[in-house]
Amino acid sequence: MQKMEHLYRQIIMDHYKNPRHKGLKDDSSFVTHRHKNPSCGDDITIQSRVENGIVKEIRHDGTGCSICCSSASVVADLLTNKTVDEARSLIHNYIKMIADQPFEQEDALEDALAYEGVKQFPARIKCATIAWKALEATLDEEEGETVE
Amino acid sequence: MQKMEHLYRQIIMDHYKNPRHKGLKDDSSFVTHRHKNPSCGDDITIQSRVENGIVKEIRHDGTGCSICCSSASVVADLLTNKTVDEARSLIHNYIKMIADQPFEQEDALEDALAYEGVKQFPARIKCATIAWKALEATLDEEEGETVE
Amino acid sequence: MDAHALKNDFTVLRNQTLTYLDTAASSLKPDVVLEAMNAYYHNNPVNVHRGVYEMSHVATKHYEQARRDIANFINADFEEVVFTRGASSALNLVALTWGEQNLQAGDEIVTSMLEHHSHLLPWQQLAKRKKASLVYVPLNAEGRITEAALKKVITKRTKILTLTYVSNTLGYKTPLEPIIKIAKAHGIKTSIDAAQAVPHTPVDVKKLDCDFLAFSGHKMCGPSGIGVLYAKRELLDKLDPLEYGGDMNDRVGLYDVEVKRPPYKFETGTPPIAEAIGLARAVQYLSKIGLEKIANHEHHLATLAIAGLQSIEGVTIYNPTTDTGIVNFNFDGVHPHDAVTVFDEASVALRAGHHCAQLVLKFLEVSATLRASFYLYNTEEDVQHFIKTVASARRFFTKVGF
Amino acid sequence: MDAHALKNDFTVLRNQTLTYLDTAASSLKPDVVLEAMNAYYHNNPVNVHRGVYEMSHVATKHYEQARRDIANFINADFEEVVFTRGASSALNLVALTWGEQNLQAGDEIVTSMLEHHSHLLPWQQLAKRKKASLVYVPLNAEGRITEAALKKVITKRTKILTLTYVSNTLGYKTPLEPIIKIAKAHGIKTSIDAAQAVPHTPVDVKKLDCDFLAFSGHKMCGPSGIGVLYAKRELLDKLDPLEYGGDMNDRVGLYDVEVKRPPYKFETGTPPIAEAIGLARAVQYLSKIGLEKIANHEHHLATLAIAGLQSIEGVTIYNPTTDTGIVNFNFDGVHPHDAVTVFDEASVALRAGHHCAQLVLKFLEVSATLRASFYLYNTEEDVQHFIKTVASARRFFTKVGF
Ligand SMILES: Cc1ncc(COP(=O)(O)O)c(C=O)c1O
Ligand SMILES: Cc1ncc(COP(=O)(O)O)c(C=O)c1O
Repeated sequence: MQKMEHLYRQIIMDHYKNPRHKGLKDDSSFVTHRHKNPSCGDDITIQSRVENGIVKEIRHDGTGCSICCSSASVVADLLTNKTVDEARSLIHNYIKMIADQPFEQEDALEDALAYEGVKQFPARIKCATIAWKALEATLDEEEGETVE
Repeated sequence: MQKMEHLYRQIIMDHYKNPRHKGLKDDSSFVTHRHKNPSCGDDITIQSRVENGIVKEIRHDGTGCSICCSSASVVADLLTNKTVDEARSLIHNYIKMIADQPFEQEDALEDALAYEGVKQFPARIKCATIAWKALEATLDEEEGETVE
Repeated sequence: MDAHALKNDFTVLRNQTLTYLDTAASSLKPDVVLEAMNAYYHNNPVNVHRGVYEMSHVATKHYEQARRDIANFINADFEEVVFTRGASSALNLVALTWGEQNLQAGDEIVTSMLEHHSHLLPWQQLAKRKKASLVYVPLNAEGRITEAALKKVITKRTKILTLTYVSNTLGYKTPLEPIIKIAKAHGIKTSIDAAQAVPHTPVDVKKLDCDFLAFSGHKMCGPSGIGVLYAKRELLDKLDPLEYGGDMNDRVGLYDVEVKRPPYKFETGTPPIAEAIGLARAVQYLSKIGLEKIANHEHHLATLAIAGLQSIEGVTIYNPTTDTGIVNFNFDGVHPHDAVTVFDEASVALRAGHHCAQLVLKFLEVSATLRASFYLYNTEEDVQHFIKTVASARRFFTKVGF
Repeated sequence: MDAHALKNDFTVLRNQTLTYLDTAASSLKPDVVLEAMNAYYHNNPVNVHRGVYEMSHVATKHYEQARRDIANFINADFEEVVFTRGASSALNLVALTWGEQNLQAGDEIVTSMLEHHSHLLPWQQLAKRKKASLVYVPLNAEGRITEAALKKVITKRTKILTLTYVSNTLGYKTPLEPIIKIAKAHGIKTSIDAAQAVPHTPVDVKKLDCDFLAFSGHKMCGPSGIGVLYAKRELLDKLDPLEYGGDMNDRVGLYDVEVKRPPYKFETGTPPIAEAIGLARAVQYLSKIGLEKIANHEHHLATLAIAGLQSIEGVTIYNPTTDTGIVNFNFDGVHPHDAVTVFDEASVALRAGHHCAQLVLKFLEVSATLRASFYLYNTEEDVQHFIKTVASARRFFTKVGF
């Protein structure tokens, strides 16, 4: 069960049980993206509000496993008040970490480092990245990039 | 080429080149059945006219290989003026011969015996039996049996 | 039947430590099935119906013999077995042919919340297109389809019952024989999803007297890429095909076509040759063991598993009275995906999610569940290992704070 | 490329004396393709998309990697590759989705007499249902589709061109690039039957700029039971699916459904998992040899064969200018089925009949022909043996009195 304990770290369980920034806003200054993991039913909606290149607020809601739901809380916590560029950079590094590739900014990932254990569970990578990718999609849309 | 020569016997080639009883009749006292071999395009129509339990006349027409076309001529020749019961019995024995099973009435099969070589060519069995089966279908219909 | 010995028939079970409890999603395949397919590929890997040369003749003979064997397996006639891509495709074919050609606005289609999406959605969408009504037979408290409930929803406008034989989520067996009798008495057609029945229990389409019935190869020790639609001959005769093309016609004109007789009329193009041969070998494998025995064995294991689960606190079982080898449960307060990873670590393959039957979960009022499904290659030791894993998972979840 | 060496990749060619000249019906399959499928069945023979356990994750990865490889092979995007039962099913899917959803009475569908039944009949039947017109582009004297002829049949009401890339009967390559340019300029969609192109020549869907394109696994060293529909992403986005069911939806309600994005939206049910993996391995095999080389090799052999046939009296060749490895001919006065048996005795597998393209034979004014088709595993010795057999067959037929 050691590998399992590495997966279900206290930080993760804490964000799962007591999610921060939870609940969506009915406010048009937010950009909203909903992402689903079709193979299992994880279903996460992320909202971000960017002002002058700074991510001022992030909200989330949805259903899914502990890894998926907690990571929405973690990413919201971490990226609030970061510049869009910093946010993107952290997202990329986080995704690399989960995919077991070399990554940077270890310290800057803070609580998100707790998810390093996911790399040992390839079947759970989607759970750990769905909220992050949904957030990235909101940033893409903010910046007017083409969005699927 | 010995096996081949056994297949293309002179009798067969003769019936192929000079078919007897060829050409359909537009006469409602005939029962007509058309059979096709979907894998190759053999397409044979057989007509029979039965009176008082006797096969009085058989006609045929169609397109196909030499084995298929000649056997329509042979079966028409052989079964004309036989009783329906004799005809059925000959058909069954012929089909058994082609399928390389024990069969009876060797002598009674007359020219049709020339098709014994077909049993060495399983892929051609359908060619050699399609006319016979179409004829059988007309007899079935004469006798009011359920017909597909 | 000796499940321990049967395990040896499967390479994956010989080579790996694996407690495979996800047969309801897809069964493992015995070596003999793979050998039968390899024999086709190695000895006469050519097309069927098309060639008059010997090798093609042999391939055609094997392919059509496969159809004969599969027809016999469910007591159908040769002409009544149409090969499809899978059960989903077969079930869609019924809606897209019989449904399209026979239903009208105002007609009623009776279905149930137990249906797999592949049996529900084709009729749901057809109902929309035709402005017909989709009527759900109410499930009883346990979640079962009953004869009594069915009688209540049938009206003069009911044209077809579209029901599952065995629920892939709750493992209940629908009492089809009396239900189909009622349908017949009212001139109502019946489409049966037997994807979870044919692999696990003797199915006799003549005795059932259903009009349509579908199943998949890969859930019954057969290969992927093939399924079967059974339909009564007189229906196949009358229906127009959905797909047109090579091998399903007798004659092609510039503006018209003559189609072949069933089953060929519904099978355009090169068929799943190796797959049909593999499925026929699977059918032979299952028949030799005996479907009654398989059914009893699975149900015995499921009963043991349920008793084991009941002895552990903090676990909810959704189908304690399962009729088959399917057991559905959850750890209280734990999302099934979190649970499944713990099982994975113990080499227990379980299914977590909605099992392509979201309406069942709506009925149960949960968003996802865990499913263990037992088959001929599972043993009592598998059940013990499963229960032990449940117990230690429960302790782990409590410890980390779920 | 060394065809002699390649022969060794095929068990059936190692074990038997066989001059296999029926690739246009179905190709032989190299051992590596069977091994790839067996590896799936032996190592992780489980369902995809459904399981969150490791084994299912691996199966899903292999399956989706297969799609990626096949997409790359034709320069398509991942989302643009829909797996089907075969080319016939893929071609029907275009008519049954795009055609059903877009055509109206009075619209014109342009097709040709060179089409395989699987590309002709879906549109012929659709035209009937929709009261649209089916318009045949006139073939030139050789039997080819030309740009000039095409320009003449296009009108304001033309909505789609449904053309074969390579004729399976005459081996002609349609000049698609200019033709599709014309179609685009007129806002006309294009459906391309590439069942005889993708296995034999480099195909780049982006460069072609076609809207739909279909092919089969079993004709390109892959398994039976799988085909591919390529379609432009924006079309797939807009089209409603034909089949509904498991795995193609995001959310299911009692009376409505949200479908997934392409390609999944068009793939309900358990997919042909082993078959996709096998086809990807075939694609890798073909790519390694090189499609240009395969095309040149085949055409070289066909050219030799035609020269050989021309030297024998009493033989008619229908496509002396073939662009590919397909040669079509007859013995004068001899039905092709009689001929094919002589070849069979010499272990030469040839196709006799109408090749699922009866309109081509109508054009040629014959009822059936013989077809030899060459592929990567055929050698000049095969051609020599073929020609020798033709010569002795001719003597035999004359002798027995044909
Ligand atoms: C040109 C062409 N199109 C379509 C098909 C149909 O392919 P399949 O039989 O694999 O569905 C074939 C093969 O027979 C073909 O040659
Ligand atoms: C009850 C039921 N019906 C239909 C299906 C669909 O079968 P397939 O995915 O093989 O098309 C399944 C399998 O998932 C099933 O369990």
